Amino acid sequence: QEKSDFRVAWSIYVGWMPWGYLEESGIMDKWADKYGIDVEIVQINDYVESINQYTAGAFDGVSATNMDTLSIPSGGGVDTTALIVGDFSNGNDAVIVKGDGSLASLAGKPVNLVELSVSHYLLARALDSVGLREADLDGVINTSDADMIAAFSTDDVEAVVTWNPLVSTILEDPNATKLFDSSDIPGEIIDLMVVNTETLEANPDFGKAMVGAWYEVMGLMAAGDAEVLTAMAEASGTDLAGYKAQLASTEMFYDPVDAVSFTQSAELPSTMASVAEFLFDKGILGEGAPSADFVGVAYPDGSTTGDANNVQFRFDTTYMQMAADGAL
Amino acid sequence: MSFVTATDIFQFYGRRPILERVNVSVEEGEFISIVGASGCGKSTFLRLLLAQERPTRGEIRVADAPPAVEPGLDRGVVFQKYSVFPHMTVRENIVAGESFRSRFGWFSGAAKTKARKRADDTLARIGLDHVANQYPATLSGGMQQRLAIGQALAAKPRILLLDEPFGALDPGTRLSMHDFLTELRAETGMTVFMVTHDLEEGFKLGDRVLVFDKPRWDPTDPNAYGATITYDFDARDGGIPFQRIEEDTHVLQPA
Amino acid sequence: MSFVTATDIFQFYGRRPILERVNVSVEEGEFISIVGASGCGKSTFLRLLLAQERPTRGEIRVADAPPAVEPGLDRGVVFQKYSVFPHMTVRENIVAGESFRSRFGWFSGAAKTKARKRADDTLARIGLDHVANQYPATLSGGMQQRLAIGQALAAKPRILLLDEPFGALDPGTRLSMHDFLTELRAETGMTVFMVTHDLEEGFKLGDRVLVFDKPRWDPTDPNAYGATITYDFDARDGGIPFQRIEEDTHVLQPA
Amino acid sequence: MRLINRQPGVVLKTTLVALPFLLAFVAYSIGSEIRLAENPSDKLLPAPSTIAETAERLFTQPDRRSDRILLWHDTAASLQRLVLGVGIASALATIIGLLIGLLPHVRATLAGFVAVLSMIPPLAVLPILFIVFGLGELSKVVLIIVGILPFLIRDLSQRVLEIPRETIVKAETLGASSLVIALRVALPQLMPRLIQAVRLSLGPAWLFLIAAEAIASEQGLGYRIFLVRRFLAMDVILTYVIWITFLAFMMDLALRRLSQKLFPWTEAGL
Amino acid sequence: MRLINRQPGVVLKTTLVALPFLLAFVAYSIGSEIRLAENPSDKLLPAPSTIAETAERLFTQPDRRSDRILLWHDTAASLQRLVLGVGIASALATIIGLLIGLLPHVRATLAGFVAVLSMIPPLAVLPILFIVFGLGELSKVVLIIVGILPFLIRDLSQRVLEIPRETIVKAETLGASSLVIALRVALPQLMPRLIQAVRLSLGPAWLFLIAAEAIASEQGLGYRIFLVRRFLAMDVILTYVIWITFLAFMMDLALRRLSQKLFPWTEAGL
Ligand SMILES: Nc1ncnc2c1ncn2[C@@H]1O[C@H](COP(=O)(O)OP(=O)(O)OP(=O)(O)O)[C@@H](O)[C@H]1O
Ligand SMILES: Nc1ncnc2c1ncn2[C@@H]1O[C@H](COP(=O)(O)OP(=O)(O)OP(=O)(O)O)[C@@H](O)[C@H]1O
Ligand SMILES: [Mg+2]
Ligand SMILES: [Mg+2]
Repeated sequence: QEKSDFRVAWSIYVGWMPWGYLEESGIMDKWADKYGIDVEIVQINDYVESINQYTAGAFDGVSATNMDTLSIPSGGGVDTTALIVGDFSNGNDAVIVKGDGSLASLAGKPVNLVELSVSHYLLARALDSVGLREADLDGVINTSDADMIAAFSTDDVEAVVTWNPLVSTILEDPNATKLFDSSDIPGEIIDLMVVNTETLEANPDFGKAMVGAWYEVMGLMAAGDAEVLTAMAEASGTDLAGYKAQLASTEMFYDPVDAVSFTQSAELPSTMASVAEFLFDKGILGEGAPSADFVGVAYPDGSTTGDANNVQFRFDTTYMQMAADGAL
Repeated sequence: MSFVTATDIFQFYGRRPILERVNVSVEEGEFISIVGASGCGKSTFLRLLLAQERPTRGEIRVADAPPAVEPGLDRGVVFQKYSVFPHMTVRENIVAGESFRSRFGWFSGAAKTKARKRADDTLARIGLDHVANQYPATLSGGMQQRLAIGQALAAKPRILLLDEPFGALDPGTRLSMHDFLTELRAETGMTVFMVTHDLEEGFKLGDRVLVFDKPRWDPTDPNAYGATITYDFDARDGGIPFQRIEEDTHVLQPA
Repeated sequence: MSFVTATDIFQFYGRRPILERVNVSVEEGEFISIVGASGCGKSTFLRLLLAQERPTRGEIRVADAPPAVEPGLDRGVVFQKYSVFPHMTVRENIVAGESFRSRFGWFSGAAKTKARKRADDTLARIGLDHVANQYPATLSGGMQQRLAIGQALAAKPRILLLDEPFGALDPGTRLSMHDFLTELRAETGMTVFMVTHDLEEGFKLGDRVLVFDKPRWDPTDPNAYGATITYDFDARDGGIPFQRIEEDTHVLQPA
Repeated sequence: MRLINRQPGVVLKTTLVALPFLLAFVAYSIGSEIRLAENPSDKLLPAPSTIAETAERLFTQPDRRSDRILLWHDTAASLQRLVLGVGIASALATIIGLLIGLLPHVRATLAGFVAVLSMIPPLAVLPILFIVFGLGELSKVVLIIVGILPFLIRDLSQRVLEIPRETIVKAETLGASSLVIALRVALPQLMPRLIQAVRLSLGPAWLFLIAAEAIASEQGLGYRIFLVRRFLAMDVILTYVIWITFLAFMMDLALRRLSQKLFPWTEAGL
Repeated sequence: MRLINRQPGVVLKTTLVALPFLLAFVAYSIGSEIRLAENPSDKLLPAPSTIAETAERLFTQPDRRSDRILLWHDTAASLQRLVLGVGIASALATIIGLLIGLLPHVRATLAGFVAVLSMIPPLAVLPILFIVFGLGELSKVVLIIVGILPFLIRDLSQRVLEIPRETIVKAETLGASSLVIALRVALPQLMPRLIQAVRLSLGPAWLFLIAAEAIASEQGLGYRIFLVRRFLAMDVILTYVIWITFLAFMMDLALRRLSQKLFPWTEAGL
């Protein structure tokens, strides 16, 4: 149904920092006014909680990864559209051990990570690459991201999988060795702004305002605007240099054209299929899920993976294309 | 007709009989002392008179009205302990005797001023005017009981029930409380029931002394039977019968 | 020399005097009753005798030994309440009278068997053998106090201190406790100090009756002065002086 | 008749007891119904029947991945931590409580310190605990101990102080040493209060257990709840919450029974 | 002389009181020293001097980005939530406690339900609370209320039941209605116990506040601790922990004073 007030949630992560800046700088308001609507951008400390809240209907959109979107809102029957494909992790997520070692040496070791998160997925892919399985480890230990750094400094912990800015902090420890990171599986961990499909269909202006505002900031970032970047750096608890270092391992789509072409690429469906397989394997798609194909994902060209009769996750380049065309 | 009549009262707690077939009638203005061994049911009988509990069988009528179902304005009571409100000053305690029957238990404006005035009169009469603004906890036991009686009387009940009112007091204080109670009673002419452990006290103050005891006794199970009124003395001759009963009942047998 | 001597005892709590210049000496085997108004310091004096507290000034000596600094085996005590261990059965309470002086407070093996045997004898003597395995809470007040006295005696103290031991009992039970105590005392010939509220009881049981009272009295500040021994009666003639003192002291004045 | 004097009859009483549970159930069912009507695969308020199915599955069917019935493993892991934590805390609190309550020197030393310690919010010092005690079982047990020990010590030392001075003086006149007084007079009288105090601290103990398991763990009831939060499996969360509530309730009941059984002298009245 | 009878003198006593604080400080300093000697940039146990500097900075210097002194803002935000939560819970508990304690019908209806509710670990239902009450201020206040209300209700209704029946019967004989008994007899006697109960539940209230702020918040003491926990900024965490402890201690003290001030009749003895 049509409405004029929208709320979207975001949480602190390199590629999502623009959302905070959008709200603070008034750029979002500017774009919302242009379309005669109101958009409130709310920061949530706890990433999972923000997605849960979106799924429960408290928000119209949320910043999330492709994997969590598939498992939580889409798996929960909330038809969700990826409005903005912001970036993919290109080194921001990493498998780190204490001392020297290789992926193969992880066998028989416990690994601390946020279970069922993209870290878990990264670990699964890393193990795949050397022919190991999770069962070959001495278990994975669910560890809150808030305590990952503290955890790494205890003797119990031998290996962790986590994301930035924690990765860079942990790697400051001379004893820490990075074994594998998301640059080894480029394009598989994708950071999105997803919105409720129904809401978007009923309110195209909402999509236009969001995308317009986003790419205005992207333009500023691409130009290396120090003021903008510093604001984002401080909001994420680091300094300009630290933030730039994080951006270096993030493949930001500053230009909507890049985002569109990435979204339309042939790799995306196979990535999503492998993510779905992972989720199904972990039982995250719900015990009722008969197979990994339980939830359908639709792509810009109209093709789908998974159950075509149960499409709950849509990659839609319409709005990004408008930005690319300068039609906003 | 008598003022208070108890007819065939039985009281059980669970399956245990406490009182059995208690019958008594009392004229208006009589002072009834109740004595008996510890645990024989004196307080229970008082609770029945108060309508705090209803008897398992039988009924108690006051002035031929239907049996009361709960305590009310017509019956005043003073217990051995906890008889005044600890959170109110002495004066407030007396005012409560009048104000509690109002909608919210508060007086305000002129009613308040008047009630305080009357309370101060009462306090002067019971000799507590010098501590009107103190809290009960700062008073001696005797003063607290005097306050409790004053408070009960402020509500102008038709019957006053006293459960060992002086049980926790010094012998000296006790004697002065006897005088106090005798005076008050002469003034108001109220019907009084007083439970006491002290036979002497019972005979000194009472017009009649009711002795509660078990008429039947099962040595293997002391709780098999309840108590009833075994003696009903006329004590108006000033306590002389005291010596006479001492041998007859086992009120005074070692526990 | 006397057995117990208290010399020039002063006791202050903070700046408030409770006892002033108390002097008394007692022969071995005497039964001393202590009476006085509520709050005048009787229990305080007993605590000093017990060495639970040390006097602000003056000293108390027993058998010319240096003043004790804490309660010990030579002084037994029975309070009005809490005088037995609630978590032990009646028999264990008596055994405790002997076993507590051992390293861990426990007897085992033969010592245990013997102590239980002796405890059963004691229980038989004090008439509690039928409840040996019950806990104190299931006993009547009189039985509890009998147990407390039996326990105190099991430790064979040289002095027995009683603080209103029968204060919470029925008149009937009280009388039987008097007999019990008189008997026990005849057997052991112990020195006894007993605080009581009941003048009659004091004179009935005591060889001497000490009356504590304030010799000076400041009407504006009742706490300005402490109490001392104002009368020291010889009561061996069986309580007759009772009537004589009633007028002389203000022990019995209304509180 | 005044409301305060009106007693419900047996039938009415039973109805009244059941009423709020029923109302809560009905309210939930309706809420669930409404949401499910909108979105049949809504996970937020699963239908009671779904919860029942999930519960049955959780209680009886082994996990596909590990071939173990996870709920029982979680329960065993959590209970072990809880019992260890509460047990150690109780033992420590009893000893320290006795010392504080009985010995003036110890009281002077520790009473103020414990009062200040009890004000520190344990969740805030979690990172320190992790570093000092590692991430293993130990740290979870320690968090429980740190969480409830100050309260237990304060409560128990207070109880020791409340033991009637008369009993202690009596023991002294029977020749008891400080040790005997502690062991034979104070300790036995403290035990019923200990059970009481443990009952009171079980709530916080569960809380700290769940908090610790949420932060770093491989199994446990709190771990599972926070894990499945990742895919909003409310049917699992609710089953676990009901199960934890049931466990907590049974523990409380067991302790109450135990106290009645072990310490007849506290209950027996004339 | 037995240990239990040995009293420390005034000087010794003061020393003993200070001793454990001193020891804790020295132990920390040594630990910090050792770690810093090994790795001068160790963040875990910052030197006391570093903490002092950080504390000074936090208390006095405005944040560059927002130009506000964050610590004061965090304190204001947290205290507001805490006071609201505890205040509302107390008010509700007083009313419900009075009803349960005085009216047999309400007692039958609610006593069991509240007992079961009090067994639910609030942290486990945190996700549910967030979903039902959203992530705003409301949810934090609600978590505090949900966390402490069952305890408060149980405690206060118990206290109402403990009011000597004699006082209530006396009020009845003075013609008091149920309402008057509740307002003029039970309520005033409940107030000191309420303060007592609030003091006891302040600890859990802080806990729930910190837990709630950790998950969704933009300011607040718990929020800041969890935010900087990601970077292991122990100097900030410790400053905040000490500050929270101090606040909790002062609140406790204030409540105790308040109780003595407001209810002289509970203290005054003959
Ligand atoms: N509410 C009750 N439920 C069960 N038993 C009760 C109840 N109230 C009193 N009793 C029992 O009834 C008996 C009589 O009690 P009551 O208080 O009437 O005795 P009493 O004569 O007043 O004794 P005392 O002189 O000690 O005050 C006692 O054995 C007591 O245990
Ligand atoms: N530890 C104490 N600290 C301060 N004051 C005390 C202490 N113990 C007793 N008092 C006060 O000392 C006075 C005497 O108390 P004590 O108990 O000796 O009186 P008592 O004669 O035994 O009275 P009662 O007949 O009521 O037992 C009382 O006013 C009491 O308030
Ligand atoms: Mg009675
Ligand atoms: Mg005394």
